[in-house]
Amino acid sequence: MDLAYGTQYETLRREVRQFIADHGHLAPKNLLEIDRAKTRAWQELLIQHGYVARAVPKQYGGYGAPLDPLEAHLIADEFARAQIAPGFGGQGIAYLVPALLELATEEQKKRFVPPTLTTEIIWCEGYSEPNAGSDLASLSTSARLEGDHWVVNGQKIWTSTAESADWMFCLVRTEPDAPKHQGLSFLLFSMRTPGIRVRPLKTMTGDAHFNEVFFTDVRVPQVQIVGERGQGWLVANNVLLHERDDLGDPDATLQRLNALVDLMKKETAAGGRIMDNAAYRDRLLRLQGRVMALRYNHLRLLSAKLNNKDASLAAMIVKLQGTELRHELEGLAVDALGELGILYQEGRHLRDGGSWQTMYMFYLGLIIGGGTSQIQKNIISERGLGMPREPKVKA
Amino acid sequence: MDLAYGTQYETLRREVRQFIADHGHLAPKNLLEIDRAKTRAWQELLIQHGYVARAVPKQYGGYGAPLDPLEAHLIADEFARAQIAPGFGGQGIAYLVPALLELATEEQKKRFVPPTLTTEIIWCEGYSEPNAGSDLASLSTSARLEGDHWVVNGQKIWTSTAESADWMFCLVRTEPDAPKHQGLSFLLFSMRTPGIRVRPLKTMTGDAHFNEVFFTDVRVPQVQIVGERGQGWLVANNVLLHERDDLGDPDATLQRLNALVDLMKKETAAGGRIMDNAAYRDRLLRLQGRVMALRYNHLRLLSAKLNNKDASLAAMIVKLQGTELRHELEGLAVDALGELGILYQEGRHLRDGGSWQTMYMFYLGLIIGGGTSQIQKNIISERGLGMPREPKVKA
Amino acid sequence: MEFGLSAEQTMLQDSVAKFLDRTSPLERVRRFCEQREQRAQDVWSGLCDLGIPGLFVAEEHGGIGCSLLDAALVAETLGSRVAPVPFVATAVMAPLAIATAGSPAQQAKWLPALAEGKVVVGAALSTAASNRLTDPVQADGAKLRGRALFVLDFEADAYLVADSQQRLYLVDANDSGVHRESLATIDRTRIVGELVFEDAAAELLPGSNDPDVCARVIDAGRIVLAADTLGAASTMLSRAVAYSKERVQFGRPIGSFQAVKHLCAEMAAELEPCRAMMWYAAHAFDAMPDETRLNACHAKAHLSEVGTRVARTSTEVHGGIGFTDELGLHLWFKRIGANRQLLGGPDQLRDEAARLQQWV
Amino acid sequence: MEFGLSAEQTMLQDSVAKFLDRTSPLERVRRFCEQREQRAQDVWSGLCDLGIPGLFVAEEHGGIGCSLLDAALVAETLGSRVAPVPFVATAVMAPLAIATAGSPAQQAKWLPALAEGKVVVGAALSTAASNRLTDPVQADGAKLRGRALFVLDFEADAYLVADSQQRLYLVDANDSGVHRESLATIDRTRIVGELVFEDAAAELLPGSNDPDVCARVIDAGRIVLAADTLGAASTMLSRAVAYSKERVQFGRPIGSFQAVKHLCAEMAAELEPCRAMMWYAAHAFDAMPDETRLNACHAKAHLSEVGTRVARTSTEVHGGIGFTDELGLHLWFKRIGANRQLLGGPDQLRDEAARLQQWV
Repeated sequence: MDLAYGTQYETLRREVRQFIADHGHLAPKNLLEIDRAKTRAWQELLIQHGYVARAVPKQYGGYGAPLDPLEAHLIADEFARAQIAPGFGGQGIAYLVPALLELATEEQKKRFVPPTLTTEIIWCEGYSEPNAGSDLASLSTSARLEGDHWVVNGQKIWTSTAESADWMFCLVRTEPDAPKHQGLSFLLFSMRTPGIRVRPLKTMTGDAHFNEVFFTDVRVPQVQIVGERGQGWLVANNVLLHERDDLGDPDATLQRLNALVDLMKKETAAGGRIMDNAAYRDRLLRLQGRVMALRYNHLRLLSAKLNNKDASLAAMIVKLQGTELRHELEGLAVDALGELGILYQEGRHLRDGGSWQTMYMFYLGLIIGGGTSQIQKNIISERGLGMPREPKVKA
Repeated sequence: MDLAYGTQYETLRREVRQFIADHGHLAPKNLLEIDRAKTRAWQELLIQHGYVARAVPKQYGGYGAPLDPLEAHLIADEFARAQIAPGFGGQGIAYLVPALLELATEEQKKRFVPPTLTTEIIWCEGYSEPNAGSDLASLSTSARLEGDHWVVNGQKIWTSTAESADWMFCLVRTEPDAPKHQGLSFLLFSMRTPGIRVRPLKTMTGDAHFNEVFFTDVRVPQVQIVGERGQGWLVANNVLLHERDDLGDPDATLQRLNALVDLMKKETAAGGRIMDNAAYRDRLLRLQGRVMALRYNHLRLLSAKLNNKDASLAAMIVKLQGTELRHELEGLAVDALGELGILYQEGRHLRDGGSWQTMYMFYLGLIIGGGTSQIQKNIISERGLGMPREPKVKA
Repeated sequence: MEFGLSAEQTMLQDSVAKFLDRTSPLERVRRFCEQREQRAQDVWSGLCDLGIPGLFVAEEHGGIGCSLLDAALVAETLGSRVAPVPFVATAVMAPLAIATAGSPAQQAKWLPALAEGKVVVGAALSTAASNRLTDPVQADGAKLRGRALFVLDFEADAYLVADSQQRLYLVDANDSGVHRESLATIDRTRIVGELVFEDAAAELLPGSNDPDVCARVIDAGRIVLAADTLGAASTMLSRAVAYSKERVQFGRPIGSFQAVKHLCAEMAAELEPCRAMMWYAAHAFDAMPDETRLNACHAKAHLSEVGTRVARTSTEVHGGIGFTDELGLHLWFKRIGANRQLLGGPDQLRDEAARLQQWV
Repeated sequence: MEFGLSAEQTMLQDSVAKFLDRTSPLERVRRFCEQREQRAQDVWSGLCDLGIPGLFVAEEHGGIGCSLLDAALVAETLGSRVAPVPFVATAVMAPLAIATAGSPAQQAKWLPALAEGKVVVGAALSTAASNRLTDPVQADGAKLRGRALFVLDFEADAYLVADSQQRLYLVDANDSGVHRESLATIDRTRIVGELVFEDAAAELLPGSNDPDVCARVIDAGRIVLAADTLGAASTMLSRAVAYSKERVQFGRPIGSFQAVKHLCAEMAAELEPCRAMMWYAAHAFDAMPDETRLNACHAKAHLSEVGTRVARTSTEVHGGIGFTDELGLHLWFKRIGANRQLLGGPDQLRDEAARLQQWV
């Protein structure tokens, strides 16, 4: 046990702090803002200093340092502390680039990795379909080869940022006759390609966090396939691997817990502070215990990554536990607010901008999205505990 | 809506009260006591007055009144109120007799029903086996016909009162080659028959609530089969039907809730009454709400029976909800007692004879026994909500 | 002895259900929500033709003279269709208050108009019903000052108002001393709002000097909101079951997976006893006054907890699409969420139940 | 930076596990429980040979000088095997108290004997650790009066006793002023008891005039009991998984039914983070004193809640046989149940955590 980072890292930390002091003012205030030029300039500055794409080889536009998760963690930590935009992440940089570096051709790496790192290309992910959610491998969006182009037809759903992204990495069926996992291929194409229509998908929170994307005879140059025909499932899983590897940010939950503590000290019922009601307080403390356990679990995972130890079970439970915990945490705040908890979006009496209700619903969405809790429990029991898979059913 | 019973019933109520006043002193204090003669005398007196076997035809030793669940409810209610033994129930009278009246031959009814009602014959049930629990129909205890006797070999488990019972009604496999549900037969035999060995099964509470029963070449006269060969599953289900029909006693749960209220007023922590701790109190009130809901649900079921209305879904959930509620209720008491809650069976500091811990564990047993919660949920979803059965798996 | 619904009661629910399915299908409710209509006039006048506003008004005053149970059964049906109409205040709380505490003149003036649905009266009782809100309504003779929040059936011609003494008043919505502002909540199917009184002219309901009157009005409101939740939650359960039978993944309807089956079984196991609980609470109000308050608190608290779990679980069974606006499922989710907090959240109600039993 | 176990720590757990599997299998534990043995001498002396009693004693006093984390890891292993031996008091709380608050003479007298396991010291801190018990221990000079309940490692040669000022004393078990009575609890694998002091001769640990000493001793005890629960619960989970793979119903191992799989997944999902939580709490005790108390409260409270659910769910997965004595599963169930309440139940600990943070 040694929770100290060690001098090498403390040096890096000082460098990062100095960098933020010197250049922090250049950071875009809001990563969703349209100012792509500013975002890109900031991104390139960060790559120069190795605070983005730190472990991506130089020849592909990265910083070229050896992979060190603790360095990455520490850098993110410092930017968060200073509340400075840590540079653009997104599915392209976070999940696609590592997969491309492993599986793409030299030409593809040279063509796609550098502009992705600089945010010249922003990506969206085309996996799920209306009839292929939990059962992703049954997807039916088709691509047939016509001359030297793939012709794509079908529909994707749950595509976040589809409206703003430049390119999509997309899982399509190219071998209709092969078994479902062997019939897929992994294509890259520009969202400007003719035949693509994007329809925003409004959620219960009232915002459109997702989109549907429709393809009608979308022509994709044959060379824009990653891996061989029929290897799409392998490529997609490699991407998902890095997606799952992204353990999320337990500090966000801690910040919410602290905000809830403040709320319960500020708000009153029957003349007393909510915090002085032992029933609410006990619910708060139960949540605090779970928040602490998940934070330490996260620390364990980071350390395991660092020291190449296996902590796969500890990793598998993060999504299931983390989303459920947030949903309950936001729900306690709504109860603590009583009638005020149902106020929404606007109005004089609204507390914290209505964020408690919004997040209460949003996290129900996250409990479902990215592998429902039921799928998570299948994975935990089968891969984590080695329990038998569902037996094949008679056709 | 009319929660009044009506004059006819109030008359009956007065009669019962008068009877209890006149004869209550004759009631055995403890139904488990060995004094069979006293139990039998009391039973016969109750039958005479129609307080036991009220709806069983006279020619089979019953009272011969028309079936009226409300009368039965009211009679039970009055005996409970007076804390007078309501007469001997048990699996024979409660579940077997109705099945015999429906499915047995005239000879069998004449032979078995009267002595069962008088407690001359006390029955135990031989259904479950070590490898046939949730999947009862896969049971393997065999009976092969040799001359005019069935020869029974095998083992049963979870047989309550096996050590004290006179006879067993037993589900055995007589047609090994038939499909599993069609290969069973329903036999009746004396527990004194040579070749029967009873082994008590100790549970986590420390008591032996159950037994294992072993059969070695147990010879049962051929005529002691109910229904035809291979019809055992039908007979057994008829018995189970009456068993499920037995909705249990919600008053017992209410009495426990009231005892818990007293406990929380009496016991103290940090100088104050447990009841004054809002965290415990809120848990108590949540339980009270659920107790009330289940009581009203029970009232609805009684009324539905009375007025031949369908309330099958409301009936299917009783076992699942009732056992879970009791387990949690007893568990709250253990927490309310803190360290004192782990005291067990004896000692000066023991509260309420340690009944909270005992019942906490015992109700975990009931959550499992008589169809686990998982089986209950299958039944509710399939029969109650019409959801598809598990598809057959490939052999 | 019968603890169940009569044929008439079942018919009443059916007729309202049929009417709503015809006149207020999902698209109609959506339009009401999205266009921020103040009154779904077509739905409302249809309900008036059915006599719903007068259900709980005595026949002598032009109503039908039904029981609170009947009203609760209608509320259950309205909840099951997330009907975008006023009900709890104008059809239950106001008539009850005026009938029990109003002068003959007040009864003659208000009850027939309420029964016809010509007049809608909102309920501004937060000063008495909520333990959280500040700036209570204070009476100074026939003038009111203060604030009422979460006024039910807010788009109204007049309001039933409680002051800090639990006395009840009727206030004209157009009085110059009344400042109205509707409140944006998660539930767009019903409109709640805020009233600020600055020397608003108010007519006292004389009988309401007995604080029990105000308490009974709140009991009735809580039972009716519990019934609304029962209806909404029952719909969410049945929609989850139906969806799980259609939706195919891994080559089978997801409703054949044990995980999904058990989620639905758990919803049913929790929700089904709530039906009897709602019946009992409403019947207690009608026939067993001593039992009313405790049952009203517990019925609303317990149904809020169960309803919340059902709303979440049903959404989960629907998967991603349940989280979107596509099926409109969230309208039920949010109605349950609003009912949970209005007229007192479950924690407050359990606390009241404890005090009623002198446990504290 | 490393937040995980060292090779030495894994080896320590393995060696204790191997020893217990050999010397203290289920039948041995059963014999201890059923015959009400006072000391499982064979198991205890084996642990002494491994140096376990001296694990947490400094080398200068003949111990191994390990950290609390090491001790907690051993407790986890003892819990995983429901080992019928004293540990939390004699191997952790007493050495800690004497090392931090004892005079040089007291340290020289007690620590080597404790380290060897020649002397066993129980912990009688209920006056300081429990918020429920009456008749607190009062000191009058070098004499103690009053009652200590739920004394840990009760079969002992001496006791560490806290008085109402949180001062700590050592009392000889055979002192004429000490009346001992063991208490029958659900957990027969460890012996707790009651001490009544009537002018019992006691030697004060001088450093314990600082009440923080007593508090640290209780922190350590709570962390170690949490670790014991972690071990017991982990065993119940792995046994449920193993049983579900063997047990065949409906022609398949029950572990292939989604309902059973999800019960096991839920156990794992709740239990796995508890491992890191226990590590952190123990490491905080060793290296981050400011964080110790809050983490000790939460680690024991949270592990008690999770452990209770795992104990119930594992029993459920085992079906009827899990409820019987046949597999001995209930020994783990009861050990978890006892740990839950000893040195403060989860509700009390959460309340302490709230006060530590000045939330009340």
